[in-house]
Amino acid sequence: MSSRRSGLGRGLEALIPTNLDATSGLPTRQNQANGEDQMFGLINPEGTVRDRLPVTLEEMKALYADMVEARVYDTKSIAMQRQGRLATYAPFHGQEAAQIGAAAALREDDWVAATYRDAALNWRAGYPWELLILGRTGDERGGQVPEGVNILPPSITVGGHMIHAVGLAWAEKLSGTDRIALTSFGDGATSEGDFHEAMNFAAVYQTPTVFFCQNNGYAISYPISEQTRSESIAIKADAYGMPGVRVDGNDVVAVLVAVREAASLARSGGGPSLIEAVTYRMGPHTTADDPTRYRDESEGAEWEAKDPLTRVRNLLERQGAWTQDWQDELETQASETIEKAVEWAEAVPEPTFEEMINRVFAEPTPPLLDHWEEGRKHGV
Amino acid sequence: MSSRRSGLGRGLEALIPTNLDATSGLPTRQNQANGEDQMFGLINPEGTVRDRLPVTLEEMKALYADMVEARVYDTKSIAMQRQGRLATYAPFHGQEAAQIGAAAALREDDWVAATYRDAALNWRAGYPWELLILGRTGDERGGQVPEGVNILPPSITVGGHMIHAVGLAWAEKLSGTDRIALTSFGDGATSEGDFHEAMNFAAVYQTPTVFFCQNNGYAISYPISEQTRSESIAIKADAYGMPGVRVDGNDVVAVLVAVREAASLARSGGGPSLIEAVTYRMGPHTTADDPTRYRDESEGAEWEAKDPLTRVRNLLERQGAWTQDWQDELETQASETIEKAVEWAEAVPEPTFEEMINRVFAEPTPPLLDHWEEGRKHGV
Amino acid sequence: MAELNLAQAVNGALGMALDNDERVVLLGEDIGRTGGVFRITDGLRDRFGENRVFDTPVAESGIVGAAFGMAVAGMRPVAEIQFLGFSYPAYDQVVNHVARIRNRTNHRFGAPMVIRIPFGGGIGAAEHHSESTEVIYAHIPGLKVVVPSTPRDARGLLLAAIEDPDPVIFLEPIRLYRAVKEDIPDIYYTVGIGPVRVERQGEDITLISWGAMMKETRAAAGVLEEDDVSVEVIDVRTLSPLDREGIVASVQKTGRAVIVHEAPLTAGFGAEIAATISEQALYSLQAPVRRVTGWDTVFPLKRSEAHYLPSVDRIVSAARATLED
Amino acid sequence: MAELNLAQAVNGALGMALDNDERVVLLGEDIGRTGGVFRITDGLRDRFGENRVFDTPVAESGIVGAAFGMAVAGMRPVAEIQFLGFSYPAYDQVVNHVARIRNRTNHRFGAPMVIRIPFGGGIGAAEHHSESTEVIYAHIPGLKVVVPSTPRDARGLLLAAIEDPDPVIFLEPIRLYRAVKEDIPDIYYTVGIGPVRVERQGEDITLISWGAMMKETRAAAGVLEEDDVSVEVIDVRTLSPLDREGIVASVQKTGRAVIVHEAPLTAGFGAEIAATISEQALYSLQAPVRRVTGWDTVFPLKRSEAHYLPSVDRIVSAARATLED
Ligand SMILES: Cc1ncc(C[n+]2csc(CCOP(=O)(O)OP(=O)(O)O)c2C)c(N)n1
Ligand SMILES: Cc1ncc(C[n+]2csc(CCOP(=O)(O)OP(=O)(O)O)c2C)c(N)n1
Ligand SMILES: [Mg+2]
Ligand SMILES: [Mg+2]
Repeated sequence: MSSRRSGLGRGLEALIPTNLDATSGLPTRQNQANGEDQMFGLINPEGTVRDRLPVTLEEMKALYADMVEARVYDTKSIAMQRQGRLATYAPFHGQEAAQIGAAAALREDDWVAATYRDAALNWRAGYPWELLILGRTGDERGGQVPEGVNILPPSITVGGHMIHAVGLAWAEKLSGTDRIALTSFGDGATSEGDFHEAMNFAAVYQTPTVFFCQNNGYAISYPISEQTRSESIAIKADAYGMPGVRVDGNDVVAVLVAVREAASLARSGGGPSLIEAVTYRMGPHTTADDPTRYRDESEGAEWEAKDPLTRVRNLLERQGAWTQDWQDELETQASETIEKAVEWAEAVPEPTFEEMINRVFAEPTPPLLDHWEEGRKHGV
Repeated sequence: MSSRRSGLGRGLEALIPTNLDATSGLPTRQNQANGEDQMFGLINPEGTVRDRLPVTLEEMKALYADMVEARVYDTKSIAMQRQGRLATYAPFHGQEAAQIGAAAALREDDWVAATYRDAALNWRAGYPWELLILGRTGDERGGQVPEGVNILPPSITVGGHMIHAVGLAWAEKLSGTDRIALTSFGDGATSEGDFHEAMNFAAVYQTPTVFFCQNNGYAISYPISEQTRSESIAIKADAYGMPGVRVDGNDVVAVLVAVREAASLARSGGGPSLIEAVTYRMGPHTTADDPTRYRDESEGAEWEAKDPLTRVRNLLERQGAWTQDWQDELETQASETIEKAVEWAEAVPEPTFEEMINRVFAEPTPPLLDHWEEGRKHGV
Repeated sequence: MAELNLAQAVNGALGMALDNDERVVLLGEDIGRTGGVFRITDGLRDRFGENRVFDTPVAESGIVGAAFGMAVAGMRPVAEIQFLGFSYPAYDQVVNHVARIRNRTNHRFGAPMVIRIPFGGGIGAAEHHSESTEVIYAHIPGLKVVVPSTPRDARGLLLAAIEDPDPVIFLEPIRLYRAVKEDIPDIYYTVGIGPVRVERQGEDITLISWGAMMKETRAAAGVLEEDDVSVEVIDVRTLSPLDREGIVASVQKTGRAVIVHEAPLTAGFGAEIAATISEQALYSLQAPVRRVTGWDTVFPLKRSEAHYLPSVDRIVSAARATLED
Repeated sequence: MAELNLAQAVNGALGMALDNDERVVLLGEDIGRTGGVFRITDGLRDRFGENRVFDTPVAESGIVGAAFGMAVAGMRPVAEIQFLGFSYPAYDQVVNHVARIRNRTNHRFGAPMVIRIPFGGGIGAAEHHSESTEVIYAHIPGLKVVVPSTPRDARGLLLAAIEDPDPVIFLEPIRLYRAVKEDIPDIYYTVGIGPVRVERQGEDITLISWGAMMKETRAAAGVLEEDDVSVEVIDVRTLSPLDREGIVASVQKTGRAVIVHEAPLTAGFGAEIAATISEQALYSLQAPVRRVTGWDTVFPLKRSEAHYLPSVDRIVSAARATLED
């Protein structure tokens, strides 16, 4: 299985950009307005840079390659869903920078609790494509990550999983490790009561938790402008006395820097923080959704201009580090990787009745053994 | 029944104190620190005034009289609980100014959803002592407020009732009335997820709801300093894009002014706001609690010096408007009122099995009628 | 008359209720602009406006709690929760407040509201999207729990639920939304909450079910009739208040009963029906009352769904065993 | 041996677990400084420190969700919810996450945690403080539900629950916390989760109950024995997984059964037991299985409590009717 966890985010000699807060190391936030100017960003949509980038060219290329691979996965998944090979799929097109940037900031053994839309994030953090795909065929075994990978299966409930990352981090803190937990969630999830309780617990017990919100503009059909009247999602951190920052979620380096700083703050005993990555869901909510019912196509066109891959590609090209050949190679390789993963998942034998009975408890209880008997009688 | 809803808070010619915000009319809040200096207050603990008071002397005396009556109720309730005549009782000693001030700011037909500790608030808003006492004997009929009184029975669950005040206010808004809803709750309740959802819904739909938090320092044994790391409770309003103010909860006029402004903002279509009244629970959490297990008695002594009644008494005395005779008269009258209310409640016939069966639905369903039959057979 | 499926019947009922009573408002996640994930509220926001049909934040406790407040203030809110598995965050509001306000205020206030919730499996959905935990509501005093299985009942029971002075949990079987069409009166009518519906009369055995499993139950009855077994089929329709009389009368006649539901066996609502039969019809019983149900396992994902869902075959076998006992 | 009441037995068990296994931590509202509203955790924070025994914000979903995360990370959290009626805000966490993580990850992760919850009425408490909604947990696959009624069982079952690799809902009968003392071994021991306890052997009728109602059930058995009825009394102790064999064996012997519980009748856990008996012991039954339960009403406040709670008299009458049938 191709779990990808390369060097980025570790041992990196950070060239801290100028607009980071001196105390927390986190990007500063201005409270005044909701405009994009108030967001922390390093790479402009056109691919020019606002500041010195704290990554090497090689690292930049690796981030780009990961985003390409993720996009290939996304495109293929939609196609496979149409062919009936995958259950409903939630595309992340447009959110590649947020997801790859965040995951790249983590350490191999950190905990991750993310959502149904976070395939790229989970993959980059160590969740094999194979198992993500297996899960999407409707198979619980997709949730059985390899030993050593500390990632929970994609959360289907909205909101419930954030507090898990608080408990996970709390356990690590009590056990004296320096492992942290990152939870990724959408703008919509911030409306749930569980968001509030998770943020509060994390702050109260100063657990090493990074709250990573991908504000992609919508909770299914409900726009962020209606979900809340707060100036931003980042500002909600104030209600818990924790740092909160807004970052350009389509800027992979800005996300990487912000999450890395949040992670190192957490790792060093500085407690939790909230990062709002402002991005856009280019596709439908899921393959079952029709976005034309609730949003204008012009919106998508606007965001197309801020595409997270294109800007890095432009940047690399300007540095002579991008060629069409390389692009083709990346795409071909990614396609092969994903296709192999799909083949692997599809070759997994059908799950059995016995397995279903056996995985409720560590040991099946007498009522389950009765079921097993009865089911067998009926050839289940 | 002696429902008290006198003139205060209505038709009052407000002498707006200088530290009110020009736009919202609400007291301003400085975000910097948690100190009392950042609180809105008008009457100092010693009874001197910081600003011109927007109440007449007569109104001041009425507020004082109400606080005295409330305190008499509280004292008597504790005694009655000791005698086994009331179920567990949650004293509000120390919080009289917050409760009387808030209720005095409401209009007779406004909705109120408050807690087990809010007897004074509920009473001042129109909930007869008789029914409050009947409820505390363990009788559902105590929740049956008279027609025209729009007050829900004291909430026993912590947190769940705030959103009710959002729904109530929302209904009024949709119906085109200018009725508002006030919900009163404790510091502890702000930790519940339901607080978050209530605040967010109120802001999103701009419902005419006043969130009135009595921060009395404790959720049972858990001090506010540990419940949250936010600078204050008032600041949490920012997370919802609504005004939030901190007010000296032991200053009855400051509370009155703040709630009145919040109410009129709501009434005029300006949406919800949050008021944090900083106060102290002088007594135990309930008659079953032993506060010496979790707090130092010196704390109580400090707050004794800020007693909400004493400061008004001193103020009135300085104006020649308080005499020991008047005090005695107030106390005697209040005692009589409460005693009569107790007699009334105790004279209410025992509730019957039939009533219990009959109040589950508007009409008892067949299963309930079966129960009724069966219960009667066994002499229930 | 009009030929409608269950989804259309519900959509029509909601439109009629909004038309009929200005106190009726709808609220829920994505019910406005998109007409809900199952398009059950399709077109209603356009027709009745933003002040009657509300999209809400993703906050189930908030939806139910706000609807409750509206109901207490005299409105008739109809809330939608997207799936039964997402109703749990609102469980506290439902049990501790919605179900109790009448009791708590001795009739001074009530909560005339409906919570519509799609439920059940069989469409290969993601986790939490296939729950059949109806019993967690049916057990709670102060709630009515209604589960239509036909377009006709869906419309009539929903309108009755909206008219009801007390709160109703209205469970809509996802698998049946668009499964069959039925000719129903395209007008405002109600079907009484409470009585079971005897869908088919018979003498030898009673098959009892509700919701989506009515489909397999009917099919099983068909198979059995081919063998000249005379089958009575009961659609319970209302779990609470339970029409014990209707069920007992049938079993007193047939002497044999099989109960079918999709929820796990243990403490599923079938237990209540079996217990009722054995309490009130023991002497008529010629065989043990069998339950054909989901297993005591988590409802599985798509690839294992067939292992979980009670099949026509399992129902037929149970009925045959019951007939032979 | 030591003479302990149920509260002390639990307190001792928690102390032993904290001593025995450093992965054990306690968390809940007011459990630290005050030792909890029932003083069940009294002295434990002083003894084991602030990093083993945590006071928490008033946020039940947060308590359970955080405990869940800790359990997944390898700890053995024991969470306290103050009253069963306040567990509903955490219902989503319990059902959708705690009960499912093993299934969701095919054993890769589990949630070895205990949620301790005082439950039941009879002490004239305020609203929501007297619930007996055990069935909402017993119905959920992936949870074990344990209800001790004696100090000996309380200690042994709690220690077994803490050792269990899967989540356990541990319901403590409030009314029995300090009702009786029992001589129990003052050491670390476990009582297996699952088997019912036959508390008294008899031939004529089986009385089946759990939790606080064991008190009235025992008393009723005493009354009946005075009339020379030989009564078998079963304390179910574990609702899930249910020991069907133990119950059926007893009823096969006696031919008669009365089930007693405090929860409302409809879809209470008694229904499962009655259904099981009528499925598996029908031919031994000499009379209908009766249930003596709370009514389908909201649990009332103090002054009406006596109208609600099943009395010794009601149990005795039901048993006599069953014996006469
Ligand atoms: C508790 C719960 N309620 C409702 C749903 C249905 N639902 C699935 S995704 C979604 C919107 C979530 O929006 P957001 O958090 O912004 O994430 P995004 O889908 O945009 O990534 C909703 C309401 C759910 N899965 N869980
Ligand atoms: C949902 C819920 N959880 C727990 C409790 C138990 N409980 C009763 S009062 C209380 C503390 C509430 O503190 P706060 O909100 O500050 O109000 P105060 O008692 O100080 O007025 C708790 C935890 C409850 N009643 N409801
Ligand atoms: Mg979103
Ligand atoms: Mg408090």
